[in-house]
Amino acid sequence: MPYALCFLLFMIGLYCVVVKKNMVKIVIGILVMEYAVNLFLIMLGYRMGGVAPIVGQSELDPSTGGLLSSFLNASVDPLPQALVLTSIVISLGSLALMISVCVRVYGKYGTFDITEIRRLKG
Amino acid sequence: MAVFYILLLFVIIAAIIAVETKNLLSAVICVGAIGFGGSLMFLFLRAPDIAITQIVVEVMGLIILIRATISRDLTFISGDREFFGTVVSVVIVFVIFLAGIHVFDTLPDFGTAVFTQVPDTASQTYIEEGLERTGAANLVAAVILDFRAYDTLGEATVLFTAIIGAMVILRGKSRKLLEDPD
Amino acid sequence: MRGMTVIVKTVSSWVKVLIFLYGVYIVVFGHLTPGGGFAGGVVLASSYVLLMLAFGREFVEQDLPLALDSKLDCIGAFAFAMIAILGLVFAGSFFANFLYQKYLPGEPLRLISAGTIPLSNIAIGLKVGASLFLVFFSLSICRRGKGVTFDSPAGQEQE
Amino acid sequence: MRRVIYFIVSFAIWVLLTWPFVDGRIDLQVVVAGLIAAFLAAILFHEILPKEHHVFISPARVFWFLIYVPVFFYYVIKANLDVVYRALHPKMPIKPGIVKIRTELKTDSGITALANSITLTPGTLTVDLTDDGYLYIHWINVKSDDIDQATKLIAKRFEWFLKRIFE
Repeated sequence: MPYALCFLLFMIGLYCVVVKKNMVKIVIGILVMEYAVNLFLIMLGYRMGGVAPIVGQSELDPSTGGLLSSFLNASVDPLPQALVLTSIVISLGSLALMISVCVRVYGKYGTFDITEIRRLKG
Repeated sequence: MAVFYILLLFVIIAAIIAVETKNLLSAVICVGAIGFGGSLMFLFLRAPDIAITQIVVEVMGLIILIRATISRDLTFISGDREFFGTVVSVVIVFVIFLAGIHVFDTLPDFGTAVFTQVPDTASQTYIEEGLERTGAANLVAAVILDFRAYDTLGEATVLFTAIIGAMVILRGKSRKLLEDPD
Repeated sequence: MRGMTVIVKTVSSWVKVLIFLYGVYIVVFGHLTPGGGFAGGVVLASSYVLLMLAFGREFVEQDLPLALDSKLDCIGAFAFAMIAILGLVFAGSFFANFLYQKYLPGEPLRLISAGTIPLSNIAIGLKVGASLFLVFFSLSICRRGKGVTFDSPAGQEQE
Repeated sequence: MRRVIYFIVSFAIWVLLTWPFVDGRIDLQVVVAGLIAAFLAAILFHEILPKEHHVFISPARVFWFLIYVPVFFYYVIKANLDVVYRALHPKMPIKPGIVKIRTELKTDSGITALANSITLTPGTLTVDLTDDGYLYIHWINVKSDDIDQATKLIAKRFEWFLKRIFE
């Protein structure tokens, strides 16, 4: 069920990208798709009743110095979190790139409408 | 977990409003609602690293988006693209949605992590030996900067390229070129 | 761009130190608590963005010139690559955690632990913060309408 | 001198930030990292910070500040009850309007503290301020639109303390 809702979020973004005419709206659609994908990746690694993959003082076994088995059996997956962490920052960089394209197009044509831009080109 | 579902529905409603509203500034504010709601959801999914990063990145992204849309809102663009193309696109999106729903049947249920279903996965190794082999208590940092540092190097390169691209696009013709046209 | 009223200026000048120290805390404690170079770098950049929004662009140009900012960006990327190459030199493979494995193991859950991971965090934080501030700076230089020119002194240095 | 004061303030902020991590113990590594971070902050930002740094080294000003906090809370609670009374009264005895008041505070931090105190008190809200020491206040129940009278009613009670803290 949460997977389906997450997929619905992705589809809303895709609908926005393919249907809307406004350039900023298209950027917003791409942002929504990024959120949906990040959320889906994190959901894949979630365990019901899990703990965050950060070792604290209380998770260490005082006698041996190793990790307690309650942490090993309940920790959520750190791998998708690491991937998503890089992906979020990259999404900010690509957002800046897309917005600068929008700003330049607005400066040149005076509108965000992509159909107008296509008409003015030739 | 009820709070999680409420947040997910909130995010979906915010996404629909962000897509459908006419005013660009309202759409940008709804993007902010999606981002902060998503940050709270990451907190519920036991990913505090992602929650912190998401919340600060969201603030910066909102500033950039508002910079692009403020005082440019005079051009209301109403309507969609051509009618036939719109209908076809919506139908295709809907068909993809219906087809994609069935893919999730092959995944384990929500709350059962995928890596626990298979023996001997990389994630299990990271959890078991991360502290011992890298010394970092934050296992996400251990994965990001030790086990998979090549990812981070690539990320730094991509960020570098994106910023250079943005600066090149934003800078106009330089003074020299304007003064003596070639 | 003269900036905002006295209230905003005073409050943001007090708050800026808090934001900066919080960013440093997130970067330095990235291997122990939630956070790390990415989040901390964005917080560091946002402390300067707050200053720019409150005081105007010219004020920030004196405080952190654009040339210095792009140098910081390059230093961050270079430091991260150098840590990787030092791993190749000292431990035999690219990105090897040579400090933890050979020289300075440290105790777990203390600040000095995990070898090169805190150093990489600092390099990543420097790089992310400087480049995000750089793109924000260029977006604020870009004027509305057509004819985008970098006619500020810092912009000319860039060219 | 300024830098030393900012250094100490930054280090105090650092101690507050790392308090959950060190859990009340004194960790030498954390302290050294804090010294470096506070040094960086003091070097980088000494020109940006407000000029009212002498507040931190004068015991009298700190004393007046400690007095000011409970007094301010007393006024906030009193104004809260007043607003609750006006909201729950069946006739709604409100008379909203914007009045102009004059302040005698000169320093930036003083004016900021006054404006924020007025805003935090329910019923009054700082709308704008001019360069020559006038503030525009939105008041839920305008008792007088004369400048002196309004100043006496709204600002004097805070100004008396703030002058001893910041001026």
